[in-house]
Amino acid sequence: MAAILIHAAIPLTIILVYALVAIWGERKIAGFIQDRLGPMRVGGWHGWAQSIADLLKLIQKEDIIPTNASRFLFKFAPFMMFAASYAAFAVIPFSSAYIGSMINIGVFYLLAVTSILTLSVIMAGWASNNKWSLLGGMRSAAQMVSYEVPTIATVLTVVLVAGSLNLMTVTEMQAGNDTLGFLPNWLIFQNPFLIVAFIIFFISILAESHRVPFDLPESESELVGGYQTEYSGMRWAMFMLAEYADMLLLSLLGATLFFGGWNSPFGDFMGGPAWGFFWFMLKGLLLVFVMMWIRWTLPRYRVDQLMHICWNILIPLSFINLVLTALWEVIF
Amino acid sequence: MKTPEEIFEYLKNEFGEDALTFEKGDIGDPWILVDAASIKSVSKFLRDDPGMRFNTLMCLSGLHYPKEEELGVVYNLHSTELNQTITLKVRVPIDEPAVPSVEAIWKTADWHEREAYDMVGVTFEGHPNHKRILLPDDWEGHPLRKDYVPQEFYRGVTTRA
Amino acid sequence: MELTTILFYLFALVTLGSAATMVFSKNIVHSAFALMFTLMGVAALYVLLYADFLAATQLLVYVGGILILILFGVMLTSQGYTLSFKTITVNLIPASLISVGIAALLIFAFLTTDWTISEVAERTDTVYDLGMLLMGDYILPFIAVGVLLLIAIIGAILMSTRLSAENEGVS
Amino acid sequence: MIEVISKETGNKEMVINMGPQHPSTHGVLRLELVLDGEIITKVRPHIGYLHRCFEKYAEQMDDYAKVIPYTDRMDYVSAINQEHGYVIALERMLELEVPERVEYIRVIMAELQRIASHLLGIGAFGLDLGAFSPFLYLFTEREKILDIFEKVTGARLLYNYFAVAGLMRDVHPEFKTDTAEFVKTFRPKIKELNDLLSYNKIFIQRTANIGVLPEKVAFNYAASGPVLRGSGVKWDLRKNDPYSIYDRFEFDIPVGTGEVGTLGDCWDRYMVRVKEMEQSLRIIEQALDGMPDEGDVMAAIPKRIRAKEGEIYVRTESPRGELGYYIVSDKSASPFRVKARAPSFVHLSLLPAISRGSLIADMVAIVGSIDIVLGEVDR
Repeated sequence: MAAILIHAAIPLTIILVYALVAIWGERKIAGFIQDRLGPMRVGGWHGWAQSIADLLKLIQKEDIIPTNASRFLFKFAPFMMFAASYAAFAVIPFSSAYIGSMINIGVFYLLAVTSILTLSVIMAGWASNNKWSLLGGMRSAAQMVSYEVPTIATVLTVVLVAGSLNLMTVTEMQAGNDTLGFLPNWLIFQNPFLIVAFIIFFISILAESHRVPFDLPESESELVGGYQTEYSGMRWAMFMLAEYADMLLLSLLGATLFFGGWNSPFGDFMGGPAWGFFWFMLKGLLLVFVMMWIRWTLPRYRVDQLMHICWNILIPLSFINLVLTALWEVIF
Repeated sequence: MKTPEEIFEYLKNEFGEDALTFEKGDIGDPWILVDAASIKSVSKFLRDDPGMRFNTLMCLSGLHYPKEEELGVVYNLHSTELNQTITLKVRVPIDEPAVPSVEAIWKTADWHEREAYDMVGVTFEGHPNHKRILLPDDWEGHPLRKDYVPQEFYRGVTTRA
Repeated sequence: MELTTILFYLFALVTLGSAATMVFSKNIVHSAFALMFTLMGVAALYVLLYADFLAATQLLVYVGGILILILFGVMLTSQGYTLSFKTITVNLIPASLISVGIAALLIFAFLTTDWTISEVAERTDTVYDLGMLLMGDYILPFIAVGVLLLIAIIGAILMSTRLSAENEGVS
Repeated sequence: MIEVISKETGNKEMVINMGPQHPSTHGVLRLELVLDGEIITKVRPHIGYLHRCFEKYAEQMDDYAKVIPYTDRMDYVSAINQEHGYVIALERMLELEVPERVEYIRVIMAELQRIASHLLGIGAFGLDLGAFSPFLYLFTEREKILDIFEKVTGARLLYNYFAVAGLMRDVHPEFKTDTAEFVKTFRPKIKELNDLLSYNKIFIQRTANIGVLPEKVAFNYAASGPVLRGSGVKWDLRKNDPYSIYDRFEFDIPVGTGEVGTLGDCWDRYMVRVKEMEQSLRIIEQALDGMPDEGDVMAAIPKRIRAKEGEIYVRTESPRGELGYYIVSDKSASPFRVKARAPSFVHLSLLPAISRGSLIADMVAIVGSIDIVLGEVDR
């Protein structure tokens, strides 16, 4: 029992600490990209305590539930959303010594659990009983369901090359350097089609985690706040937490599948479980940083353009890529 | 390019003396006072005639003349093709302030006429959406009349500061 | 009691409770969300039966796919955009007859079956075994189902494009 | 919450209120949208939430000059241009001579304000489409202009700087060098903006072929300024009906070209504004060269304004379009009637004509591209 609780607590701690850092980091990154400083006041050095102050503020806020809302679903949606992203962390191999649950269908489980996110978004949008929320919820559901297809197709490509659904096994086979000796033995360097797969995967996870240029569900200039419009205080904070957790989850998945997970980029140098954790988080956070960088650079797509990109470009491309990868594996 | 006097002469040939009067203040632009009944046909002529071609209605304002107990509507027209400008004016008695709408001729008149109705109370016949524009629909009175006294309460809220 | 047993009863309770909510709720969207809890509860029960692949498939296909379709269907019907989705009871007598019949059949089956409780060995390679079965013994049905689904997709695309083309012709 | 059944389609349509509290209606505009799915079938703009009785105030003042601070408050984004129009109207009415130096300073200030206003308009347009960073880059530049204004007038938003036939105070000695420095640093920023936003693929996809305003409709709705020029009409009051000393300067009138889509779409209107900023820089440079160093800017200001009976309609090119003042005088010390013909008011009325059949997301782009300021719409 205690062991299970500890197992469950480790990813939660990682998520919470990461969320505090990432929210502050996003604001700092936004600041630096926009020629300004970002938060500077709270806590002394570069406003490092800003997220903590924000959290305290959010806890104190009044919990407003609209009169005509569907009370139970309205209250439940944010927690379900967070639970879904949190549950998916169980199969992420954080280091060679730690993985929440060593199940054989790891990737499959992760994709299945994250598909619940879509439902919680619809739930929040519908339960608020607000037209903007409903429009946001429907948009977001359509978007997430659509972009799940290219995500799964690209993940399948990797699984095809790796030959295992277990993320730990996938990571372990990426250890060491490749035959040439200078590149790490990461999957992205093993097969040219996997580079294409990664690009598709990255675009899809941008859409799945509602980041610019695909942040239509909560695009503040059109739909006010999308499905979050009616939420305030801690429930809104849960949405934010879930969103940041989702970002990290998908980035870590990308790092595991394409960039060698907890493997050191320098072969055995700086290896071991502790360094493994460091490398893994570094890779994941780098992807998160790229997502933030994109957010503060690009405008956003319109909803029909978004669907066009998914169904007419990404999905055919990812399936063609899957077949080509399989051929490459057969030939070499 | 025609001067206002030339435009007046041109219009007089078309519509006769009765409907039109040429007026001028001590300073500023002269204007043509048009009979309220014929403002629509005059406007249509001004827009379509090859010698006039007034394709834009720059401004439409409502006025209140307390001494004469009349309301006025002023049309500032401009032709971008012939680069000429003219001011038309319509005056109607305050008890019966009906002016034909020119919305069908210049679409921009839509909102301007609503504003004139809202502010001085000229009613425009044939306007497709004849409602107040700036003030709430159930407001009393027309604020730009010189004798306007604001209502004390609006829906139970005092209008005093 | 063991943790597994506690979990089993917990999930069974969730499954049954939400199933009842689904049936008895007056609000059709509430029913749909209750169905979600039922499906998730069933998925959890699959996990307890060492059928992890089946559980994940249940989540991915039923919760992540079919249920969302149901919700879309419900919300896009002409019931309006607000909370006023209502269900009404129709065909009361035939429906109750059928359900009583099915219940009787199930109870009969339950009572007459000779239940033997055997210790199941913990399986870890479910995916491998499944893959072997699908690509080996059951390759023909597997391919046949795949072709069937492909035909269905193509048919759906054809129908929707023809419909939209007709609409454009009208407008 | 009203639900209507469309007579044509029989579909249930949704009525949704965009605003008056909405992030991208540029103030307190309320748009009543009738939606079929996400497609807009009808738009009804509702205004009046920012009505501050400018015209009534103007009639109640006991002096023509006391109206000037109120003109500032109409279009608070381009206050200088509003003052400019009003003082020109009074000068024409009173037939006053304006000193040379005053005219030059006015033109420089007005063009700086035009750039500042366009910077905000373009930035907010980008913001509506989700491009956050360009907004802040442009704001940095706008701050520099506001710094210049602050040094000259003492205020950053509402200046009350122009007086009838003069200025409230002379410019400080470094004015010329400050402005020249700004012009030098600002030019490369326009290129940066084009690289970052104007020719961004996503930006073009969001704005090209959206909200197309044909030339004929534009004239019928009396569109002016960048909105009219975006439809390809070479029409600028500074050239076509020159006021102040604009006939002395050499500059082009940028018009929409339909470069990336249909002529008169959102992108064209946007691009006209970007190009106009360059032209304003040219005017400022020429004005800085020609500006006389000596001259009392306050000498010609009349102590007391008494207009003869008459009326006048004077229009100037404000950043948003044709800003007209219709002033009627009845020999008293206060205007008998002042009507401000605000370009935003006119442009907002053409919104329903160009937004039918677009998506909600396009609505945001269209409202952004016509660049309204609600203070001016409601006055």
